[in-house]
Amino acid sequence: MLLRLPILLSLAFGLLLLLAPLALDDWRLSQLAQLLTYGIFALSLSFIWGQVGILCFGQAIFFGTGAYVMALVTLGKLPWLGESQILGLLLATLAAGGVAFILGLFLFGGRGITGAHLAVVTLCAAVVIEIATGRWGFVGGYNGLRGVPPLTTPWPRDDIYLSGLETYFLIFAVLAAVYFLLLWLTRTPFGTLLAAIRSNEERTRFLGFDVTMAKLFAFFLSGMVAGLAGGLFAAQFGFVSPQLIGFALSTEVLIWVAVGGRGVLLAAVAGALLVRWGEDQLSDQIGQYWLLATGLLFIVIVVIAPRGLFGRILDLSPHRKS
Amino acid sequence: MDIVVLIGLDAFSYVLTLLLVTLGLVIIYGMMNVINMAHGELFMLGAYTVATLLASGVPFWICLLAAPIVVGLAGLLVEEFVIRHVYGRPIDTILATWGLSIAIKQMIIIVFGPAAVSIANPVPGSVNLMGVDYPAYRLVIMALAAALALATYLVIYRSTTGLQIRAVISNRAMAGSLGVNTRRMDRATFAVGSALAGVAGAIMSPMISVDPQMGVGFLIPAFLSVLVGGLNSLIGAVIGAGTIGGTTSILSANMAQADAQIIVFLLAIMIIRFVPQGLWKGFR
Amino acid sequence: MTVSSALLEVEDITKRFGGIVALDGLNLTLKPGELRCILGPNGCGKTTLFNVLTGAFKPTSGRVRFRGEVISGKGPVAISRRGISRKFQVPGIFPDLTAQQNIALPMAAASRKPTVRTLVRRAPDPARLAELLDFAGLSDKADMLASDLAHGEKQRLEVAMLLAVDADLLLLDEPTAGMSKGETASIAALIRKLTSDFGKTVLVIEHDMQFVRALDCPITVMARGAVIAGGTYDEVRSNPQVIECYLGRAA
Amino acid sequence: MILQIDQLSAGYIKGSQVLDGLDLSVAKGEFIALLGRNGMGKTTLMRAIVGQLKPSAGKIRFAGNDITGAAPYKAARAGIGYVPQGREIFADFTVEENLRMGLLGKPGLGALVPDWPYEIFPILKERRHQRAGTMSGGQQQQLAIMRALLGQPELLILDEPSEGIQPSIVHDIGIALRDYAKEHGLTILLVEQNLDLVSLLGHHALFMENGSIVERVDDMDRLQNDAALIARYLSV
Repeated sequence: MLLRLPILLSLAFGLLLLLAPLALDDWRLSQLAQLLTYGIFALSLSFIWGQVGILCFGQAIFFGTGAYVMALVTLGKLPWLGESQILGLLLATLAAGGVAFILGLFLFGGRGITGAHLAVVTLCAAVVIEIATGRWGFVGGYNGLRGVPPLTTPWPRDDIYLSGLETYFLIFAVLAAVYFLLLWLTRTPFGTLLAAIRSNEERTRFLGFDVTMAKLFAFFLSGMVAGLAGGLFAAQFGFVSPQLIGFALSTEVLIWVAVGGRGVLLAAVAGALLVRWGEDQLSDQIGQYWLLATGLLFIVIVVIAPRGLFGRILDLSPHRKS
Repeated sequence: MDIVVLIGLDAFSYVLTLLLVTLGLVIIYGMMNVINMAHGELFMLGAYTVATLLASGVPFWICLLAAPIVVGLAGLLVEEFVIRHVYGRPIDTILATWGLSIAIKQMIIIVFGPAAVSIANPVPGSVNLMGVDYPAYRLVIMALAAALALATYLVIYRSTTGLQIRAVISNRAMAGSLGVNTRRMDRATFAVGSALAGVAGAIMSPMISVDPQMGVGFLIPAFLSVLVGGLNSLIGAVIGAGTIGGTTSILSANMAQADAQIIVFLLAIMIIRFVPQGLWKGFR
Repeated sequence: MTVSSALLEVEDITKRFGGIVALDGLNLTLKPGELRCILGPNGCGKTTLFNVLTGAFKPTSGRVRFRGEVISGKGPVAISRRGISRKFQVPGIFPDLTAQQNIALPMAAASRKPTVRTLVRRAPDPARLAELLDFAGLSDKADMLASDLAHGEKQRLEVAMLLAVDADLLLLDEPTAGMSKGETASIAALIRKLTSDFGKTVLVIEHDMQFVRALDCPITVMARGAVIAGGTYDEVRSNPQVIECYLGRAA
Repeated sequence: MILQIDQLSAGYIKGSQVLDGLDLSVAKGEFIALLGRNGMGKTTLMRAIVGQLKPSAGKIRFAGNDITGAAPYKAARAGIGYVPQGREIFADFTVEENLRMGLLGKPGLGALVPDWPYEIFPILKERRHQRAGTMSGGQQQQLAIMRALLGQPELLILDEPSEGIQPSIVHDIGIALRDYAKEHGLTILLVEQNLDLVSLLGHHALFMENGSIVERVDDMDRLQNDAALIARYLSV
């Protein structure tokens, strides 16, 4: 019972990522490291959508906020803060969490909105913020900010820049830490409360829980995770642009998570890796077919297989079928 | 004075075309509870139908007739293969139609390439109207859009088919027990809603950039119109399209388009958040 | 105020919807630990009564006291916090949660101030959880998703959830709706246990006569928004007024 | 037999059957009253016949055709008229629009409401252009019955038509319906708790208990006189 198939497969997936550097050259490894960052981003959506049932069409708002804050700090655009990367990541996480908190207050406070209204409002918020970012000179307007320094060691050594391998393991460690944190949270009574909200919000409220507060906290946490991913991404990618904060990336992450399996955290990561990998590997012409295929796959999954490609095989939850 | 007339005419033409797209969305939602995120791509298909037929020598006005038929048939396929399977799961309709919109967009990119296609203005020249020279084709757009919107309204409220559609919206099970083939009504409604989007795209095609991304540009304002006006009501659609389209046009005349868009979207978000039942029901 | 031993006192409750009188000067008293069944034809006001008791509707006139305190006019959350809990006709379980989680959740709600912090830190008392699972007869199905349980098991699970919220007065609205005969018998036994083993006060609305008989408790018969008769199963059955109102012979 | 039901099982929740192996046959022109206490499956049976609920097992044949699990519109077009519990008129429609809905669903009936429904219930003519939701319960019931009859059904199913309506109007409706049915050879299947209406519209009474039919009474006088029968199936 202890080593059921999903546990074995989850371990195998982790092991595969851990051993990947053995088989990949430096360039491919840095690509994979970026994919893992997307995986952290996917975790943030999987948590809020799959666990709490809030379908957010604007998740890139938080990712982009993190990326921009990281860029601004490490480029020295906020001189009174210094240019520390650690501080940059910390602020990226907190700022994105703060944005999520404010947006969450707006969405869930009072009578709140749900379902289609929530989806359209978050979608519009992403569009608005993308346009606004493109028109804000301080953050580089449409061109964004270039030359974001790559990840460094916080302690002095000869070459302070992290090697490809080090970067990879750093991102892997962050991914693993976030994953286990969220997994643990879903196993606590608070996680049960979140699942109950997803299952039947009205009745959960009737039991006497402060549902608004719980949703707000989950949204805040999800925003922080997305912001952390955004911060890491800015340093890896070297530049930030309004696309990172907008509508297109918001809906893309939705597809990764749905294709992987919205209900299972690790499945969402696998979905992000698979879809992005396909997009990156294939040439432009074939790539269009790949996007068409993912669009169609997304439809099929929504219609007949809501657990996604990996949702079943990576499901670690303790419940069993009759 | 001239500028006021000009802005007024622009606003009016934008509101009317937006209304055409919005009407299709509202009928589909009211009838089937389907939130159709692929509506913008159906609009795009209308424009591409015109582009394709025009390129093979078909006169513009024939293309305009063909567009709703082609897009209506596409709608029929979409209903059969996708929509039918997600009835009763409103959130999944959002996701499934979103996937559909991506798939249609990619298909267009694969077939026509990512670049914009230009469509020649079929009625060049301008007409002097209340002291301003106004592009003649824009007036044609207004006339067509107004006529179609009116026709839709008449069909829903005055025809026997409309009576059956309203019966299904109001009580699906009872309508069925009176002999209404609800399955066929669903198909027909989705096809007609799609055709409305298609004809709107066809009518607008000479005036806008016809490219694979054009759908979203119309989807979001149309959606905001639906939610601002109130789901499930044709009057609400008129109010919504009037609010969104009117504000956008008037603001765009006074500031950068992007700034106007930000203001309109924020306004719409506020209305949706604080009057979720829409302006029509909210203030009645 | 006179000192009263009653847990619930419904005093002259009237509820009108427009011109329709759903409750017409209804009176009802329940002692602590009592099991009572309410019978009545469709539209006699039973469900409206429950809606008034839980605060979903405000009565047009009259008062409801709970432990001597007037609760009519208070909202549903305030009333549920005072210890009145209701089971709906449709099972109110959480289908995506396991049986065990379904019970743990109301237990957590019953603990004082369920905040994020306390919820993350404190797991519900495992002994009580096991006891409630055993009560529902679901000990060996604790890890199954509630949606995978049989219909009767879902009903039992929901009764256990009612116990877990630690309410004193339980309102059961047609607990046997949609159940087979065998399931009906087991749920009647379970409801009897609510009073006999756990000391709860229980008010049941029901149509199914076999079930009412199995409950073996005092019965109150309602018609047109008021109480028309009361007594044991046999007494009520032979009451001519009751027979008449059930058959709808126009007076 | 115009309606033949064999071993029908149906329910709302998976794994729990409200109807359990029910058999029923109705001959053409018969007036059948279905009686029983609340919750015994009467409405479930009606909904299964008209196709609003898919049975999990068994067969329903109507006029020789298998209509088990057929869509509601197919049952309606086959000749089953339905007056559901609670009437379910279209409240926002006018009275006339409601009546037109009785015609539109069936091919070949035209779109114009003929005069005869208005002659049977003149109040409907008077209120023709009013919103149906504004009428009293009794008037709405008259409307619902006429709406069903306009579809020219061979079998009319009525689910508790007397519910919430004052006795004198119930009586009027019963007489009008009986006369119409006799004249047109209509078959009636009536679910009812009001014995007054049952005696008007029932030639035979069937008693239902726990999802199946347990007794048939052909001598309708027994309903008035046999206290033991009433006590067994109807009284509390």
